[in-house]
Amino acid sequence: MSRGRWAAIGALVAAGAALLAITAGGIGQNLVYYWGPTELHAAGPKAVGASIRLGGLVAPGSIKKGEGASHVEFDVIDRPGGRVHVKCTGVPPQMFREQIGVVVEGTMDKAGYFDGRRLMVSHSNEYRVPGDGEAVDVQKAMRSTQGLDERPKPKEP
Amino acid sequence: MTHLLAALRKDFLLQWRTRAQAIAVYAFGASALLLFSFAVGPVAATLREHAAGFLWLGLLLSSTLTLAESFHAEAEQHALEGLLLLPVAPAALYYAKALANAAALSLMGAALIPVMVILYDAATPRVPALLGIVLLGSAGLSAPGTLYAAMTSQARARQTLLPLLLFPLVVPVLLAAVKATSLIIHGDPMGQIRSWSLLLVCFNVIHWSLCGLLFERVVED
Amino acid sequence: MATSKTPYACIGLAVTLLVWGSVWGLFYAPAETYMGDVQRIMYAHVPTAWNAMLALSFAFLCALMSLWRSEMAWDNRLEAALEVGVVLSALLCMQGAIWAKPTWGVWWDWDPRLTTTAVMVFAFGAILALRQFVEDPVKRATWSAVATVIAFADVPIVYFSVRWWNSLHQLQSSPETVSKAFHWPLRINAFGILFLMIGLISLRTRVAALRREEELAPPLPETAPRRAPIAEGARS
Amino acid sequence: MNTGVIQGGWEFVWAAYAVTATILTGYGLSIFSRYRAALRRRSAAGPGVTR
Repeated sequence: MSRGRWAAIGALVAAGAALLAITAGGIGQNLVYYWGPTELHAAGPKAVGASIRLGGLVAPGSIKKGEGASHVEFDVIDRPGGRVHVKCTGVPPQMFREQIGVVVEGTMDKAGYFDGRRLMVSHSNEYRVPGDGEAVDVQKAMRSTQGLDERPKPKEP
Repeated sequence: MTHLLAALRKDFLLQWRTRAQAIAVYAFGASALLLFSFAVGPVAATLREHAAGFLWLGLLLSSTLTLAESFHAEAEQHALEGLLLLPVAPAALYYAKALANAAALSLMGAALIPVMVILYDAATPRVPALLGIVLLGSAGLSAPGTLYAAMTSQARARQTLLPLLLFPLVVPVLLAAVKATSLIIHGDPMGQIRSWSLLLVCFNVIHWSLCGLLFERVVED
Repeated sequence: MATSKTPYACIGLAVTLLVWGSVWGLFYAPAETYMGDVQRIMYAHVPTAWNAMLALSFAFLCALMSLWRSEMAWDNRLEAALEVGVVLSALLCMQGAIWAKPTWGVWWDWDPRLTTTAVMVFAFGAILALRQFVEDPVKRATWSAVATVIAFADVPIVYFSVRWWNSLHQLQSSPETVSKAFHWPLRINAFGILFLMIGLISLRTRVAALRREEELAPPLPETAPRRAPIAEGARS
Repeated sequence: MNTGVIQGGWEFVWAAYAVTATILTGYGLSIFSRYRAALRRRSAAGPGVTR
């Protein structure tokens, strides 16, 4: 085999290895997409004023209408047990409910609550008929939104 | 290897002879950095927050000028065809040109850093890390950029085509470089610079090997 | 030059399947637990996504074959697959934006799959633009094949880098995560768009082949002086 | 207050299907017309002009 052929194979192997490193190598494992409530508390005063994406689950029973027509207040929780109170301006999307994964863009206020400017609802990769009896694989559902969406079983009709 | 060195010497000589143009491109990049601050407004905190993004956009915009002109000398007088007649692997010509471009771009990026520091108040003590990211990012831009420059230098409308082809491709470079630079400037509480640098390294490996492989097909008749 | 009616048959079958699947999906399939009726967009969106990926993967295959065998037939197929793939990806972005507004609450988000699809539209669209500006058919074939290979190799890097940067889109849906009642309209529409794609690609390949014929064998000047290859290039 | 279920939203569904139908039909027609034009040009050039 000629030198050029070997060089070509070497180049392809190098490119393939690098591609594999990106797709399966876990280089980006420590890159977080959002801050969870726990991390937010850990950051302390550093989080005040910085623009942050807060991700987590809407705590059950915590949703209440804030002052004003388009304000909403709720708590965001994460698996380690952190909890942050969020005051959000703007009309929440219709999918917004308890125990759904949300991502809120905003910043930490000095008074200790999260001042949200943009509220997004994260949907899992499941599509269900109402009252469908198929078992929900919680593990998969959690993975589907990086641990955000611990979806309850669909309510009985 | 000797072929590569000879080609490298030729390309660095070319870069040196066209230094007047390089200075003009640098002025273009610096003025772009100046203009970004007008687009955002004079709020110091916002400017500082986006400093890394502006730096890399400025370098990206300047890079299209540098890259588009990099095959100018070869395209004129059909010099490239003459070079290809020599018993030299086309890959050597590619790597020499790409290395020269990477060097020119990282020099430009390094020279743009003081402009960024002054205009956006984004100083950092970690200069070596910053220079490392500039080097990796410039290499990432110049590997596919050199290949596309070789293509478009022979096509019509090359000033339009090169950025059109290159910009979507270098999204990972831009993302990783901006993130890493931003983390260097603003602090890195979660130790994420390593991940972004590794992404840059992987991108470089893929494109430096793949583009070197394909260059022969691009220039052959 | 093949002049069989197969592409038309494909397109006819595709239209029938798409009407059937869409009527089923829009009027007979049940609404989703939380998304309600909005979820019906899935029957158009997901098949488009699958087939856009399929078309661009076929373009990649054509590019490899074109580089390996240097046959113009593969270049014609490459042009067709690229164009159909770019149209489907652009359509995918629009459908996605329309679906994202009522569910996520925003038209667009810088999420890996959205961003990657948008990048793909521009990366592969740029190759179509490149083809417009190169007159030499051989160079055009090689260059667009090279650019397609590089752009295709870039897609996973873009996806993962954007994913590390930001993530909101749900993971890929699989049959297990979608209720059985939704499967059939989805499958019918998927095959509908698949046949539409096959029909369009083969028809578009013929257009490319005819143009190539014109370029390689320019008609005699007295019969049609306007159609010299240089004029063709200058017009485009 | 929110129920967690999207009410209505049919306008989005119609918009999505309309965009899909328009683009696919328009693109299909454009290919068809290009094909016809190319065929016409070839037959106008006469039967002698083949590869």
